[in-house]
Amino acid sequence: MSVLDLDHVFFLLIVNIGIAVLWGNRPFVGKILTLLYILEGLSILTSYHVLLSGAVLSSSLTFTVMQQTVQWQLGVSGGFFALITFMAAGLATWFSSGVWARSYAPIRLLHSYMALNVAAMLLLLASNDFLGLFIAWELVSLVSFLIIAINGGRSAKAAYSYILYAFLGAMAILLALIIIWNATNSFSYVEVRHHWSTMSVNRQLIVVLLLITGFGIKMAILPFHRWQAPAYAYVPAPVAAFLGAISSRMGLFALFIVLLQVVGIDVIQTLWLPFEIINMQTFLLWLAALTLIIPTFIALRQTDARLLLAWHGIGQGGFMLLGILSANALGTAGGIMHVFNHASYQAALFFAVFSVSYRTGTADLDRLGGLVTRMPISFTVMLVGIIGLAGLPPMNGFVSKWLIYKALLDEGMPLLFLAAVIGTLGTILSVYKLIHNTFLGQLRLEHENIKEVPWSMSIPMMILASIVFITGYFPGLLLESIAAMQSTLGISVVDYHLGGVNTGKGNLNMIVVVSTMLMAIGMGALIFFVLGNPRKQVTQWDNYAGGHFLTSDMRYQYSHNFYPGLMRVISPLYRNTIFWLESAIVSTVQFMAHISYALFMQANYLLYLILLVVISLLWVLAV
Amino acid sequence: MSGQHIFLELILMPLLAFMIGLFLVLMMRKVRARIERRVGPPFLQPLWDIIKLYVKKMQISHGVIHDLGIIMLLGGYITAEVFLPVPGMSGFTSQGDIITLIYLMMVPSLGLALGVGQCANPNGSIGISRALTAMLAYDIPFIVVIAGACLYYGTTDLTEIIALQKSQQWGLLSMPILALAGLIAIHAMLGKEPFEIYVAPAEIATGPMVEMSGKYLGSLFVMQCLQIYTITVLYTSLFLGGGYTWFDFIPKLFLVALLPVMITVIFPRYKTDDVLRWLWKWPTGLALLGLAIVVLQG
Amino acid sequence: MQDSLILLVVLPLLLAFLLPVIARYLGNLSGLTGSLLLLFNILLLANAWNSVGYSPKVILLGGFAAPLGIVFYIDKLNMLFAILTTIIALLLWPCRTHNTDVREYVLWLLLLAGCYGVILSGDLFNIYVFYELLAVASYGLVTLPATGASYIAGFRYLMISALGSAFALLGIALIYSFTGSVNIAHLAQIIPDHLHHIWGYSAALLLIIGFGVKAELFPVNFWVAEVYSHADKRVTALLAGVVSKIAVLIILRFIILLFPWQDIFNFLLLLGIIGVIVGEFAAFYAQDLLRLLAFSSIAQSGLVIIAFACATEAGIMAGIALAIHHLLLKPALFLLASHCDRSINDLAGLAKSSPWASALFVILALSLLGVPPLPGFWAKLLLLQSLMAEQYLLLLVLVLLATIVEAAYLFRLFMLFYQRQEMPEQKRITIQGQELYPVITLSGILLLGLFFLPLFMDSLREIAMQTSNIEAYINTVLGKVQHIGEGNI
Amino acid sequence: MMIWDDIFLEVDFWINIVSIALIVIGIYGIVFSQHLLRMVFGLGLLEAGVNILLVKAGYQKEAIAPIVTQASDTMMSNILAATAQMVDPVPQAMVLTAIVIAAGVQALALSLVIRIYKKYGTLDSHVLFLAMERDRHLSLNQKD
Amino acid sequence: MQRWTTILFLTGLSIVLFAIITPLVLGQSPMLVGKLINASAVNDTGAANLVTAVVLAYRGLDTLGELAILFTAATAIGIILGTTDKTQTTSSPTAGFIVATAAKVLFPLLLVFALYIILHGHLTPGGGFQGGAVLAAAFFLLTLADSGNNIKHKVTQVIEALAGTAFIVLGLVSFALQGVFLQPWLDKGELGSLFSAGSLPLLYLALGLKVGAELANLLSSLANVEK
Repeated sequence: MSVLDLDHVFFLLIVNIGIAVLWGNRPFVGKILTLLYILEGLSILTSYHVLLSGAVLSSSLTFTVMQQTVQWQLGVSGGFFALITFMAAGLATWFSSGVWARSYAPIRLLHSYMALNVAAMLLLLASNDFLGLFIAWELVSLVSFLIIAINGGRSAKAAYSYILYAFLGAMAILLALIIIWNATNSFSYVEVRHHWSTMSVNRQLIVVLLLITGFGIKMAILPFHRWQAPAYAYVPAPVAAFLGAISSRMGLFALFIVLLQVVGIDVIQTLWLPFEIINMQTFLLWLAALTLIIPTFIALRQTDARLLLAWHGIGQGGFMLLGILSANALGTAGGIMHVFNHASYQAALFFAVFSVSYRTGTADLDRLGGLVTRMPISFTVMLVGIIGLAGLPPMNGFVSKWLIYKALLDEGMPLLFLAAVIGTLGTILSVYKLIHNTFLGQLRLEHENIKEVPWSMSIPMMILASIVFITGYFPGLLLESIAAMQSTLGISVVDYHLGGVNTGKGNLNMIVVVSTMLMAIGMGALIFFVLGNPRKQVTQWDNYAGGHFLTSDMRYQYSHNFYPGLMRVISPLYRNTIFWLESAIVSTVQFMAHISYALFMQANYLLYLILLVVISLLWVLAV
Repeated sequence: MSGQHIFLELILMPLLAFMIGLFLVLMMRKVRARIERRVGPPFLQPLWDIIKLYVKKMQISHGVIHDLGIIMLLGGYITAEVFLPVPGMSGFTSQGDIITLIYLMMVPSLGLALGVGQCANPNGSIGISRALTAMLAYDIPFIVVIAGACLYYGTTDLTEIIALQKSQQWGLLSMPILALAGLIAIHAMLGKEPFEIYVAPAEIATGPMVEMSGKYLGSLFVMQCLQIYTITVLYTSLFLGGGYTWFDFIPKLFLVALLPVMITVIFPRYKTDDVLRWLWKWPTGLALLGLAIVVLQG
Repeated sequence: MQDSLILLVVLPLLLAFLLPVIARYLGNLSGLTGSLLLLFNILLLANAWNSVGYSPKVILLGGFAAPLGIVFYIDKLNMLFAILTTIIALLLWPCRTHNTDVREYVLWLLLLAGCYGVILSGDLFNIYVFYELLAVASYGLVTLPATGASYIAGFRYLMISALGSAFALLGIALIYSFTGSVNIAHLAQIIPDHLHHIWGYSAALLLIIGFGVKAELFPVNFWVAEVYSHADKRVTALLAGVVSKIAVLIILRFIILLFPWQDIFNFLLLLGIIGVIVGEFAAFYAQDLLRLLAFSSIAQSGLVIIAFACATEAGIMAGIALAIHHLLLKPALFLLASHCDRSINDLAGLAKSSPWASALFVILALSLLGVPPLPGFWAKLLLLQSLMAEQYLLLLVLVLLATIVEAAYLFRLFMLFYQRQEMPEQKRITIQGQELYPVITLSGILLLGLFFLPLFMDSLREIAMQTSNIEAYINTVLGKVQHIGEGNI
Repeated sequence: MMIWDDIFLEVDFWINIVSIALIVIGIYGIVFSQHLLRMVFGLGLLEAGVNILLVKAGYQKEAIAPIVTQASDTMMSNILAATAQMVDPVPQAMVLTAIVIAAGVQALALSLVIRIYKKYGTLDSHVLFLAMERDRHLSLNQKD
Repeated sequence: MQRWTTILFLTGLSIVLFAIITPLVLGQSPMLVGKLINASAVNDTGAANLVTAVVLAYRGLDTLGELAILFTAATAIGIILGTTDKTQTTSSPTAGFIVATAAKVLFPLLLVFALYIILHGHLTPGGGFQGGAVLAAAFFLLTLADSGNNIKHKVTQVIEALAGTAFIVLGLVSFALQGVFLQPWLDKGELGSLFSAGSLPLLYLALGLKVGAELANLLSSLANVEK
């Protein structure tokens, strides 16, 4: 097929929206939409080789205003993120197209909002200058407000707090835009990068800080992370998967483009925060490290599976930022790759959790257990997902984590390396708690006759799990486009091969590692099954219980307060200062609102007029 | 390296690891007995224990995942063996570095956790939560030690580290504090006395082993041998210059395994909270101090 | 020929004088005559617009040369505002129901004549007279609903506005006693350099506060909340949309031509920013929709004042853009809001009972907020750029913070509209179709403007250049006669 | 003509005093009074004070009223000489308009006061303000 | 305490105003435009009373605006007080015998005096506004005398409308003839005679009638407000 330019994709998206809005609640429409998303993904894939060679998919969507030509075209980085978006959207719609659709009333709203979201995100990914970026950014935040508020009630409140944070971010970006416009009076990236040094140093600092706050809010970087967990947890299954996978990565994409392409990592290294304590890059890296650690250990305490995963989404976001800002070929490659990896296993995990709650009706970890015998496919998907999320070898999560660790060590930042590992260990603990409380342990009485989720829901899960494994086995597939991305951005390129990376000082070849693992597990299985006598299957009540006889009515399961020792040691650290900060701001706003309203509701308001006249005249006399 | 040469090493390395592991376990039990003024087990006792467990008639399994967990357990360490630098055999050391090794060592603990989880015995789950908390506890100082070492050597590839130590001086001499902290961390990783809450025989009723019997328990013993071997080889290659020939490699391993045993004998068991607090206080402090020295040396 | 533009002012007056008498014979045609007149005005303005071309024109009233007689100054900015006023008045023209008193049409016509007079006049005292005509007509219109509350609101409005006019008159007296002339162009030659002392400043302050009452300047806009929530919806729409923008236009003329001093700009900036902040926060607290919109219009006109107060060409362009956007948008919002005149939490589930009206309300509110693709964003972008050019960083930040508060209360409204649970049947509000026509046309104009954005921006820049060009103003009005009779100032 | 000058200054001083007194009393009447009627009277005084100042702006020393009286000789020259002595007519025209505006506004205010009194029976501005708010509240809630 | 703040405030205000007003010494204000008008008023408009020249010729639009304001005030009051039907008006007590007879005697005199002021507006001080006020006073005297025969609102409204339109039509005619609105047309006649100063007296006549009718209407509606 000839090289498709962006207009075809935009056209398909509009068709998407049209179908979703008009016939959203028809039974077959889910499948058509999935096909459309996959078609869009394929159309980008076919012309992907063009992108890899650094060319650009141009579109006819341009307009000039105030001597600024705003043009939309898709570069390789946009293409990479677009692929992830289409993958996530396609599989999410596939998940919701089958039997699940009947269990969810406002399915038409869901499909149309999903289509709108994908369209807005593609617009953002294809934006080519600050003005286009800002327009698309506002659209994305508005449309994700819609999709978050879809369930009403609790998720409506979460959506309201989200949109306030989003507007705070948008205003920060707008201020940065205006300051840039004042210095370079142009919005195009090339021009801004060219004129960047004309700005005074502390103005540069302000602009970078504003941009980070603006984009960081969408990525839920530490001080602004409170909105994301409830927003991504209390939404229906496909939306949670879609949002968890890609929505908050839009902030990362924007930050990635702005910080690396426009501002340039060297500028960030030379920018010093006031009083010369710490330079901007280290400040950001530590912010990212904290964003990795704190949400992960908050996730540890969650009892609702969806919230646990949502908090992990925030944590992994910090990890990606850590990678991208490490100013090292491996680090940036790891950061971007982690976006893909996280998208794949986060979506898989959300699907698994929601398929459990679809069958059992609840996602509360204290009321589940022992479902492995009833829902084997969901278990395998969740197993693959948690190995990916924890970043253990066979899965793709390990590769991006390895890259980022190697970068941190090579750049000589051992403490950051330690912080990252603490984050990962926390992930392993909380992830085991997730799989143990849902699938392992005693099966409850009421879940006796639970069946596996229908095929329409389990196939997308399995596809995702296989993607996680395959990209883990052959990371070269991703590294190829990442290297192309690094070259377009003008940052140092990682030298990769199909199996992984070989730097001078310690390299990684996943093909070897994974094949040896498979071989070793084969040997282990050989030893285990061949030697020794045949095994005898035993029911869950035939357990050692210190002499008691286990009966089905007694709940013999340990899942609540899973890590008591750890919790006793670190519970003093949970002081949720950010929560108090947030409610303090809200109460001051309400107080000021009350005052200014009372100011107007005055019986004798002429007094103010006269006071003003006298004061201003006195001021005039004083001048 | 021709294909069958690789294949030979793939088979030989784990076997060697298992044998050396057996002798290390034997040595530990012998030394412990001697200190407690008793004779100690005969020469091949650990091997016989494993064989006894494997040939048991009643092999009770609690489900597919229970078996899969054990297989993952063995597989994890067998893969780790292949990546360890052993004199004479290079194996796949060039394809994966120390970070890969650390993660490969986490795979078995996850496998064990899954297996135990499937046994649906809350005591097992409590044991696993203690094991994972302990893992969190000892991994942090260990990571700091590794960070310090890698920073000092400038590379994360084990064969290069060994070559560097051959040309310069042993890691032990150049980074004494880090080596000490590493030793304590290894002590905890081996699950020896003060930190053996999750594998202690007395805690068997509440530990992960509660539902393990027969060849499941046997595989755990195999895992223990492989674990000791892996950890000691890792430590030697980092701080004791690795093995140039088998004759200086084996004594180093026994030396590294000997020190923790000396300490374990005289200590009671910590509770999980104290394991956490102690390991996060002293070894981590030492390791950070060593790291600071390495960083300052530039 | 553009001299005919004087008919803009005269014909409505003529019709107003005749209407009470001829209404009996016309019967229900009287409503129609008003709209016919407006259509004629549009034609008048249209052919005047292209004949004005680039150089502004002057109409001599009574045929006397500039400083002696009264002069009408026709330039692109005045024409633009005149056309917009006519369009809005045409859309908001009160439809004739059984009990509308014909005198209501008279008051509307007089208000319209006042608006045209104020826009076009180039003479200080003449502006005051037409401003007063505007004011008295608006007093009459405010008390139309004949409810007790509207009388009190009308009275308080009358009081504050009369006080303002008295100050304006005092200002004019001061200026006249110093300069001896009331023609703006003539004053523009004298005041900037001769009156740059405290008496010049106090005259400027008095005039700005006097005319600030209608422009919803901060301390003098207390009447806004009461009047807009008690008056008739079409009158509120007209007052909020058109009249406040015309008053701001006068203040713009003053600070560009008569008092181009930085202290005055700072004074206006201060009042403007306080107005914006207090307006936004009060709107956040407001309990019912009309009062909320009233406070948001205070904030919006605060923004316009800020834009004009940084008196660069970019500032004027931003101010005009904001004024036009608000002028088209606020009447539509008021018309929509007037049907759901309930306390806010009674509006829950409005989207279910009248989906089109709430969808329109959402789109217009988003444009008010300045969400990118909608025209509001471009106006706000211009404002921010002009503020940045003047290095008023604090102002910039405060404006953005005010936008966040605005987003807070608007989205709280949207959440209420699109709430899931059903409202009890009898509390349901439905907005009939024919009420929506003016709203639909207004939002149509707004969204259509989006497509011609580049064209619109260039013509705006051209208008701003023409407005900020003072020499052109003086030369066209006074002809080539320089400094008539210096006088001993 | 010394006497004329200091008498003249005397008159100027007294005019200032009267006009400022009127303005201040007017403002006091409007702002500080609670009685609606007193506010309207205050407005009247204020307007009067401002009008005085406006007229004062037009007066010239030793000038005569701007009416050409020697209608008999129509010789242009001495008419010009006569007008040169005249006072500035423009402020007088402006004051004429200002007075009528003030009259119109006050009449409107008075009619509003009558209507308010008919409806609420009181003219206390605080009570009326609360009554307005109460009506607003009532109209908001009971409208079905 | 409240007393002290008001006094303090008032003294502050008066000091401020005083500081602003003092430099405007009586008589020294520059007559920039005034001199020109004085010089050219007579031969421009032919009116003896220069103020009338300014009111009607030079600043004719102000007067038109002024007229409109009065008309708006009257209509607004009409709406507010709503005295369309006189049935429920309160019958204020009939004034005493002296006032009734005096009213009958004075009414014609007042009428003549008012018409004199209006017609001689361009010659002697006075004019449309002042004459109109006297006219209104004359009619109001009648209502004061006995509230019974009230001014017939129909008639006054018609006069009002016609006078207003006359004023504008005069302006429009000059617009039609010379292309400029409200320009004094008709020959100026010789200075000082009754029929001089072109269209000014006609304008003043229309103005006077309108103001008279309006004020009369206004006063009567204020006087007998419905119950």
